[in-house]
Amino acid sequence: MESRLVYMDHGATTPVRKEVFDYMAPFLQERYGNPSSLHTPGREVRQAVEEAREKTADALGANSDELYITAGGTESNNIALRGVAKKRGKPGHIITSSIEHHAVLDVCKDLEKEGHRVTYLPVDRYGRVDPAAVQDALEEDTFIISIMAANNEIGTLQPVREIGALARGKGVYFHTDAVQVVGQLPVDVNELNVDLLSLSAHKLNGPKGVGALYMRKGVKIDPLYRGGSQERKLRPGTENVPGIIGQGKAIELAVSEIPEKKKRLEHLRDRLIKGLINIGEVSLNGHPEERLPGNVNVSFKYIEGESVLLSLDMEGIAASSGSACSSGSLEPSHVLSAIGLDHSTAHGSVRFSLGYGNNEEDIDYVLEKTPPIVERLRSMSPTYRSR
Amino acid sequence: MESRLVYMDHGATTPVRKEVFDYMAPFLQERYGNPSSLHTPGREVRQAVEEAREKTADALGANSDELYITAGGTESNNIALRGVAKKRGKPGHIITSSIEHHAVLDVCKDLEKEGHRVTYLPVDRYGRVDPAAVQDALEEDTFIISIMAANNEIGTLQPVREIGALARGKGVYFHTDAVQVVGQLPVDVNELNVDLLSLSAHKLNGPKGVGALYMRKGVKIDPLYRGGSQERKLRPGTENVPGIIGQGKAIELAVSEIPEKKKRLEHLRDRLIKGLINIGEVSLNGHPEERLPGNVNVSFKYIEGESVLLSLDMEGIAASSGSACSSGSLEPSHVLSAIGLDHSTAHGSVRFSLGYGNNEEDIDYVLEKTPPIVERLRSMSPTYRSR
Amino acid sequence: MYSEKVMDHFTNPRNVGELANADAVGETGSFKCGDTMKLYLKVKDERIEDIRFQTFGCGAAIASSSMLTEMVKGKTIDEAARVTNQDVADELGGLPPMKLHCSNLAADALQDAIADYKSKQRSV
Amino acid sequence: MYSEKVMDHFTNPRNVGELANADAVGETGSFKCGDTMKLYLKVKDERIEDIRFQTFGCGAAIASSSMLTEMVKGKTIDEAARVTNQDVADELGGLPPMKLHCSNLAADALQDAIADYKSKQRSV
Ligand SMILES: Cc1ncc(COP(=O)(O)O)c(C=O)c1O
Ligand SMILES: Cc1ncc(COP(=O)(O)O)c(C=O)c1O
Repeated sequence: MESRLVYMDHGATTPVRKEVFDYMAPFLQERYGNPSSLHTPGREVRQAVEEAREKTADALGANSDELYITAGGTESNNIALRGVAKKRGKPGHIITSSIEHHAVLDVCKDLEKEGHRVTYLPVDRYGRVDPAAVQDALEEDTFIISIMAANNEIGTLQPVREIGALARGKGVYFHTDAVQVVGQLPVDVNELNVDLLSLSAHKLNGPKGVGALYMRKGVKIDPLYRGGSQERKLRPGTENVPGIIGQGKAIELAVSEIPEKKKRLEHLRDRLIKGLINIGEVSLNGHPEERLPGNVNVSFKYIEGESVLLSLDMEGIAASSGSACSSGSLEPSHVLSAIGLDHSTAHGSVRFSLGYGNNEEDIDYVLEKTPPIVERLRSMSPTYRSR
Repeated sequence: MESRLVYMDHGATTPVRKEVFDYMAPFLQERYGNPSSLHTPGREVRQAVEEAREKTADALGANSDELYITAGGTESNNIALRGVAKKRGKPGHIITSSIEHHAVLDVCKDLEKEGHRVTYLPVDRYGRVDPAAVQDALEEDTFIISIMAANNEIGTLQPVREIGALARGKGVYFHTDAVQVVGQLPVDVNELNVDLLSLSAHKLNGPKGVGALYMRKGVKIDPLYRGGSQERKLRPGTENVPGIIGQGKAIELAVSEIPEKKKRLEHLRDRLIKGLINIGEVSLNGHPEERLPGNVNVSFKYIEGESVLLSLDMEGIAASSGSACSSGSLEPSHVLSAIGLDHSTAHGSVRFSLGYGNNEEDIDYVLEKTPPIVERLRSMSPTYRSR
Repeated sequence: MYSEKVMDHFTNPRNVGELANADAVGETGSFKCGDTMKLYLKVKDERIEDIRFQTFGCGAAIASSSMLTEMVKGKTIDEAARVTNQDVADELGGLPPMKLHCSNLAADALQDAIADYKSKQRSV
Repeated sequence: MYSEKVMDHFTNPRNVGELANADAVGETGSFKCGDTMKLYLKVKDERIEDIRFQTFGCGAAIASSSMLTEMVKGKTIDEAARVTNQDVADELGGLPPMKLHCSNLAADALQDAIADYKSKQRSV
């Protein structure tokens, strides 16, 4: 049997592009110096690290001294929120949304335990936060607003610019988890009035285990870790040099290709959505237009996501699901609940996230293989009555 | 001019071995799945990650469910100390030494600010902590003892086993920063009575940006970061898969070669020490026998370390120094101060740390190039009078 | 994640569907993850002559349902009543820990069906 | 880290050594990092005819010393007195920030030497 792989889980992680691998490989081989070392092998690596930092900053319209390397999106989010709260030193108020990634949401829950108050803003049925609700939620001691740029499950884009302007007007820090957006859509921290921004390399065809935190000059923050003086002491520890180099290259490539890629992915995405809806009793989750170029999230009525995934996997199609059964936790996705899906519709959700390398044939293939899978599972379902 | 590189800064970082690079490279290429994903590309990567965890645990005589992946030694130390303190929830007493790495020392200083009390034990002139002093320092509410297995600057080994036994007897957690020791000397967490242990891959010919924290089953700890459920929630975030794979391979190789390597490096080390001392007015820092197989640390009287390093670098020799001038801070090394060196002797310290790839010719070369450098710098020094 | 046996029962489930003239029907669901199962029994001389299931759920849920039907088909009601969810999991060659508590409910559905059967017997 | 000019002065320092019959000697040191410098002047008609230095310190310290001696050799005492540490750093094509405050002290040593010279003049 020919083994075909149609990878449609780019929201979970992405392949490292060949150009990126080739670019970082020397730093896993002959260019092994420690960038903090004084000698030539160290100094040469330092220079490469700083070039990569510059590339990463450039991609956001930021200065390179506003860019801190981290070990990924989770760490960036943790440093941003906890670091600002730690520096503040006294309890205050935080505004976020109910559909953030756990790396924001669960940090906020932790901060509540430490005495802070958190408003988790609701979203509409498309998953959008209303900027007016942000405005209304502001309190005397609100010190940070954290709203993601796009949701990882349903792909909905948030009105970041409006929220940024509002935060700026009030002198409140604005953090955005842009892990799903950087490299997919243009991001400029100045246009968006963002003070802190998280990104992660492995979501944009860079390596896993490296990310960055943009922090506008003047933002007051305390480091969470102590140790050496790397990353101007905000994130001490010997630098993940190959990761940093790979991230710089990946982001440079990704950002340069946005216009072409956006058009291409949106086309594939809309074809896939249309084809899946055609199966019948399939509904789109998230916003029909204001969504990530590569994100398709649908609910198949009467059946459960994990069993769809397993069946797709047997055909060589890699996707993911917000179903409880597939998440490692037992609860259905908080995002799908927040947009008002009932338990069983949430249960039947499947995300196909498109990216680098996907093409028309992949869409054809998925649209050929999915209907019989859905049909088979529905035929086993106690809730389904075929007409 | 022929450009020769004699790398003797393995204490700062090490080259990734070819076997390790080859082993991890596929995970930067075709094996890019997210180990948390349900599909085949994800599941296959999960399996490889768990195998690497097992290798890493095996190297310490630990179970793989006691092994948590981190982004390096700094993170391991921070999680160990802060995590245990956080879980405890109320102020208490910590025992550590005055020659720990900053990733322990500065965390302790931070914890003092949060209300904990810390005893920084002194060391003798060789840099050894006296187990009896640990015993004497114990207080009613001592909850953790953190003593490094070997010092990174002067290479002195600590009586970890004795301290471990003592901690075990008192029911106090014992953490050891073994970043410099794992892969160099045998480490068995059970024999040593260690409850928590930090290691870092890039010190043992693995990749930068990945490390591990061993934590004995039953140790009560709170995570510092929140997010996904990776690393059983102790360290959430998409796994640095290539790093983890590389770390597993590197540690497996390093540990299997310890007997041969120890003998080889000790021989080279002792030759180098003897040759350097022969220059005259050169003194060894650290313990003459109880030291890391690859560590040579000497003070050149009348001259300053950074200028020695620069001169060595021009000859293609990469080393490091505890001199203030080379450290990025302005103070001389706290380690050299703690062993009682006066300011100017500390200032003249140079560390040659041997490792993978170093051979007799390297020692010959260093012993040929160093004396004229020392002579030249001394001839410029206001404190030197040649006899 | 899943054993080969689980994947086999997921891919080729045995005894799937409804029984038009069932003597008893059992149903159960997991509050935790939302899986639901339905079992249909045909009983003759206190023996399970035929059995069918319908399941809304993940791979483990479907495989457990299928496995259970194989295990109890031909058994007496009393014998079948002794089959536990753990037995089903064991017979499948084990299940991932988290699935043990949410998707492995087929034996509960069977208990429910047996209760239905007994209550119908009494009311006859 | 260091500019080419710094490395040149570090590798081939000018005017290194002592002056046996110096008219003035200056010395300075950094409390912060421990660098020390010594300067020897030979003065004729209020002009620095010859100058030598000795330095215990890092690359920047040695290069700064060497650079300073080149800058002030042949200058009058009054002209030389106006040279600052910043001038030395500029002439070297810049120094790493942290080195500006610890290893770039040659002009201070010169001030000390000039004071020594003047006090000797007075006492003559
Ligand atoms: C929106 C969002 N935030 C944060 C993260 C966490 O990033 P990482 O896995 O690199 O820690 C992810 C991906 O997992 C994400 O999609
Ligand atoms: C003893 C010791 N502890 C901790 C560390 C920190 O490790 P890492 O640089 O991997 O964060 C190092 C090395 O820098 C070390 O030598």
